[in-house]
Amino acid sequence: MAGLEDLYREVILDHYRSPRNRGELETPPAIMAEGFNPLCGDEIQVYLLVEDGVIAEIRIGGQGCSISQSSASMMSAAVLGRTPDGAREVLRSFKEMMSIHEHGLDGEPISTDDQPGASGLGDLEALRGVVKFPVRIKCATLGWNTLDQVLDQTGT
Amino acid sequence: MAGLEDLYREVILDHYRSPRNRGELETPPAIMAEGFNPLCGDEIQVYLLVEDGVIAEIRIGGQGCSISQSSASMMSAAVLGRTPDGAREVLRSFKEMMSIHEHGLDGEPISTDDQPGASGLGDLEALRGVVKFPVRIKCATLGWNTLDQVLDQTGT
Amino acid sequence: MSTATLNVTTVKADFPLLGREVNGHPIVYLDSGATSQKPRQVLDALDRYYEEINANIHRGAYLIAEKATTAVEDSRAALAGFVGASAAEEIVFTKNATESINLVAHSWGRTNLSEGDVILLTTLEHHANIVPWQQLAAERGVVIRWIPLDDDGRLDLTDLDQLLDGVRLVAVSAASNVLGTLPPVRRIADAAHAVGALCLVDASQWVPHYPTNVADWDCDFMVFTGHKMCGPTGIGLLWGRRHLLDAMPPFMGGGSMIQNVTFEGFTPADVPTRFEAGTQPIAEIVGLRAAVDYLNAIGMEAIRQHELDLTAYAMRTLTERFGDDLAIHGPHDLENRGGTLSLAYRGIHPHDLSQVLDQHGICVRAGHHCAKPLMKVLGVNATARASLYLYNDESDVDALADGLAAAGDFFAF
Amino acid sequence: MSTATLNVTTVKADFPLLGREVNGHPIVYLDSGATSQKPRQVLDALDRYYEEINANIHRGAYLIAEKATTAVEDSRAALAGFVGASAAEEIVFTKNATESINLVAHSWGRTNLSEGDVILLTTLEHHANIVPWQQLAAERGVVIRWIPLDDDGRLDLTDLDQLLDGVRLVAVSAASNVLGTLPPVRRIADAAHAVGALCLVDASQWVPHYPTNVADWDCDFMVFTGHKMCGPTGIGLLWGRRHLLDAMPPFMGGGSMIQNVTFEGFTPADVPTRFEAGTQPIAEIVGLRAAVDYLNAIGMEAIRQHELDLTAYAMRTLTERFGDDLAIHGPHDLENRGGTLSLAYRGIHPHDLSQVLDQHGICVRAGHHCAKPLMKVLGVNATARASLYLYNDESDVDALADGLAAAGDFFAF
Ligand SMILES: Cc1ncc(COP(=O)(O)O)c(C=O)c1O
Ligand SMILES: Cc1ncc(COP(=O)(O)O)c(C=O)c1O
Repeated sequence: MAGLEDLYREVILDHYRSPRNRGELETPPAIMAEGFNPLCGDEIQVYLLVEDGVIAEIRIGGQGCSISQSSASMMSAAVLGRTPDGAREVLRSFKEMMSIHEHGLDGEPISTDDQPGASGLGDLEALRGVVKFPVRIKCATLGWNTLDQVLDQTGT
Repeated sequence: MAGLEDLYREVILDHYRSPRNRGELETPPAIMAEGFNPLCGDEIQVYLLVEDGVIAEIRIGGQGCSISQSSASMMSAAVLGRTPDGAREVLRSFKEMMSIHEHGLDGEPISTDDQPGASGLGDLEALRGVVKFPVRIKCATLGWNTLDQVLDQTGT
Repeated sequence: MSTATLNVTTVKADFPLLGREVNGHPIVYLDSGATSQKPRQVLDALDRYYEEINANIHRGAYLIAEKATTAVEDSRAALAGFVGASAAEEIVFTKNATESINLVAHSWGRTNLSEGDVILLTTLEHHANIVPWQQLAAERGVVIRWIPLDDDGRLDLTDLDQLLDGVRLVAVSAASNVLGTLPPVRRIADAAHAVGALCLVDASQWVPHYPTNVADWDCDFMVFTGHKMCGPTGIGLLWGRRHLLDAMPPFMGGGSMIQNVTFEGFTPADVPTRFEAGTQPIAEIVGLRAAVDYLNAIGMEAIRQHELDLTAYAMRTLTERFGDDLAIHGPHDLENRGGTLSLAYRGIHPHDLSQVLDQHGICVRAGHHCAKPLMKVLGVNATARASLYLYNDESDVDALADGLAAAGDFFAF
Repeated sequence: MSTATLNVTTVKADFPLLGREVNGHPIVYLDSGATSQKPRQVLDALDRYYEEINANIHRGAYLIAEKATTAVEDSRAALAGFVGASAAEEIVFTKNATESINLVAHSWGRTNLSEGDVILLTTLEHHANIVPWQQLAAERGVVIRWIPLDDDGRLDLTDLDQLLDGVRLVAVSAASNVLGTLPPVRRIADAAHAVGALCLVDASQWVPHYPTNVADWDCDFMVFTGHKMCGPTGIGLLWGRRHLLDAMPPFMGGGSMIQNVTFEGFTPADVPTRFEAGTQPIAEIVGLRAAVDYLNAIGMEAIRQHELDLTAYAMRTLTERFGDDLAIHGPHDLENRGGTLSLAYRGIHPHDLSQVLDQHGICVRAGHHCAKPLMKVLGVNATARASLYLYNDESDVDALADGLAAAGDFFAF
């Protein structure tokens, strides 16, 4: 049985309590996308300012649960200063970590603790436990899917 | 358990083998209505010629099973020579005999052998057994419902 | 109908799932607003149907087909009786309340409404009673207007007369799935009729909990769903006044709903068959009848009283224990609300709250409850909702309170 | 997938209803074309769902809601695999095949078709694949054209090229529910694509009996129904190519199918959720998955072979025993037909025939089988139809033959 501590790692609660890069940016020059978790009503805005080919500023707006908020906060820290392509790479690694590749016969996800492809994510590794709570995966990926949308607007 | 002999009384088979008043009438002067049993595809036409306030001629067309055909045949014999109102009265008695007033808890119709209100129907009494076969009630009433429609056209 | 009080220990024992454990704790099921649990009696009826009389209905002359047909029509009659319909033919089976409303929007709506006609909804409707009308609005230029709420989460009917100007249909919930609010349906139906409008009642959250009588409401359409009233999934209902149904074209086309089909076109069947295209959810119709029999045996009055008592206990317990740390959305007077308790607790996000409660075996729902416009008015994205039903008792409420306290400790920062 | 041959004694024992008596005789169920019987494995899956994990899906953060959600999505994946879909997202759950076709007619049809566009049907379609298109024709001025039959009850494709002129959609059954005919679906889909039309396959009578692969058919939409393939009532399916589904607007509106709802309007969710409004037939989706597991464990190839052998036996037995007194409608070569046998016997009306057979415990269906245009072409109002499935054996065929002989005696005049 997966316990609460698998989900709510200390670093997650820390980002929830003290979210990084919270706020808005003026559009334009910044670009923005909005994402919804249609299941629970959470919503998020991701603002990006790309200058000289790198993400010079990023801000997160909206409301959500501890998982969606902390995941977005970590995301903002992880992509700040990267090129759009570099950000896409982080995105890919993160989504890989979040994807459930197989289910056990009784509908329980197979433990993904020793799953490959999720290295080099730093703090984000703390979100690995979320895959044991399938309903919360959508919370964890909300900010990232929204980042994906806003990256599409960079045209690169 | 209701047996086949409850359904297929001799007089029914007789009307099925030798249907009375089978055929068509020219419209006008006759009037006609067509009925469908949407469940099994049976169809029937009832032609009426009303002269001097009475049903002077009646003809039955269409195709159907032994129950729908014999019931229509008996119906034609029972209303020929009556006024439209007189025909409606026979219709009412017949429909009363055919209606299932109650069901047992297991979905079996309660025996209706000693049900009141179905006297004076002559040959038609033979159709009483049909109520034990609820699916066939629609067969037995097809011609009668069509008669009802064509009577509506008499304007009386 | 029994007038005895409900024996909740006996009732609980009828529900196999309620005897189970979750995450090492006996399950405390407080999400009947989403779907109810099913008594053994309903599961047995499903099994018996499949094992003894399973056959396609209205189609076979053989005995089990006849029995299946009779079982379906008996269910229709039982449901007509359960909601006070004047005839079984006014009962149309659907797959859920959502399909029922879509049926009315497509069949009645697209036939009778055109550009500029107004549909009046309330701010507390479920998406099922919003989106079908928004689809119609986008397609036909129909206008949607909203009855607002007062600060207590009751409908604010002050401006009802102005709101009714140009209205052709008022669609209102008999009970809110978020706030527990019980709008004054009869008053709204009367006001609708006074301006020549029809009134549709979404009774999805009402029928499971209260005696229902469409004649008392004097409404024109009424919908509900089987899975919230101890019935199986996959079955819903539309009741409509006979003369309205008679005048409506079919919604979906297919087998059974026809009188005749030729290469040139089709003639629809009479009601209710006209609206029941294709093979019906036969087992589910039979199961729903078993649910009605189950509820009737306990008595809807007894169920109502039990829930009233339990709601009072819950509101008292939670308020006494948590004071200002906890807010219960919606009306606080028990006359105006049912046992649906949307909670806000110490700023903990409902999703996180429900996650911690789950670790204690407590099932509550977190989210927008398919009522996003209402969430907007409440100024929240989500609530944590505990909803009570006939099988809940004071120990369930106590477990909820303990779970909330534990969540408070966990997220205390 | 097992390649072993089917052991019909073992299989029969899985179906509780087939062990019962009707009218004092062991039941001989020959109406699987109308609906199949259900194996114990499927009934157990339903019970387990209701007793262990019943909860509303996509909505709760608690464990049983999560398990129910997973069970539904696992079923979607299993069904995708069962029919050769390239992704689970291409599977839309409905309540029956009829709703699936109506969904396409409303969502794709009303978006893409306008006056003068042609829909090509075949003469042997079920009403489910006729009436939704006739509704569209009446509403939008779309034209319906028909592929005729040859004298053996196969599609006559001689003039297919001319028939395809102006066609936007070809909708064809993979197997006829009356004649057993198996139209050349791939050939028709190719021809449709050659003129830029789409191809919808009604596989309601195919999927239960043969291995299914939408990629082999290269069709664009495919529908079928759960209750004919050992699954529960109340569940059907639509498969569609992802890019087509992506471009289609919602059909019914309500909970779940949205991304956002405001007072002003709604944004639909992604596929397949976009098409799944309201509480889904959750238990039925789980039950259908159990049916798929059951069929897979036996093996669709083994089922096909068993039915082929049994159909050959039936046609031989009936022809040898009754000679010219009995006619079997439809193709007589076993490559072109399945085990659906529509019979005409000594001029006895099908309804009367089925009544006599019922007295011997034999269930066959009498009527137009929701294919009135086809009946017109056959020049009859009705047929008596015996349809075979995996649990039938030679003794069932022998009982049918004896029953026919008895009916002949009874009506001999
Ligand atoms: C060929 C065919 N198509 C469609 C259907 C409709 O299936 P349902 O009634 O389950 O929607 C049937 C069966 O009734 C059928 O045989
Ligand atoms: C008030 C209300 N209306 C309608 C519905 C829709 O019911 P269903 O999802 O069964 O169609 C629900 C429940 O989900 C509800 O609470």
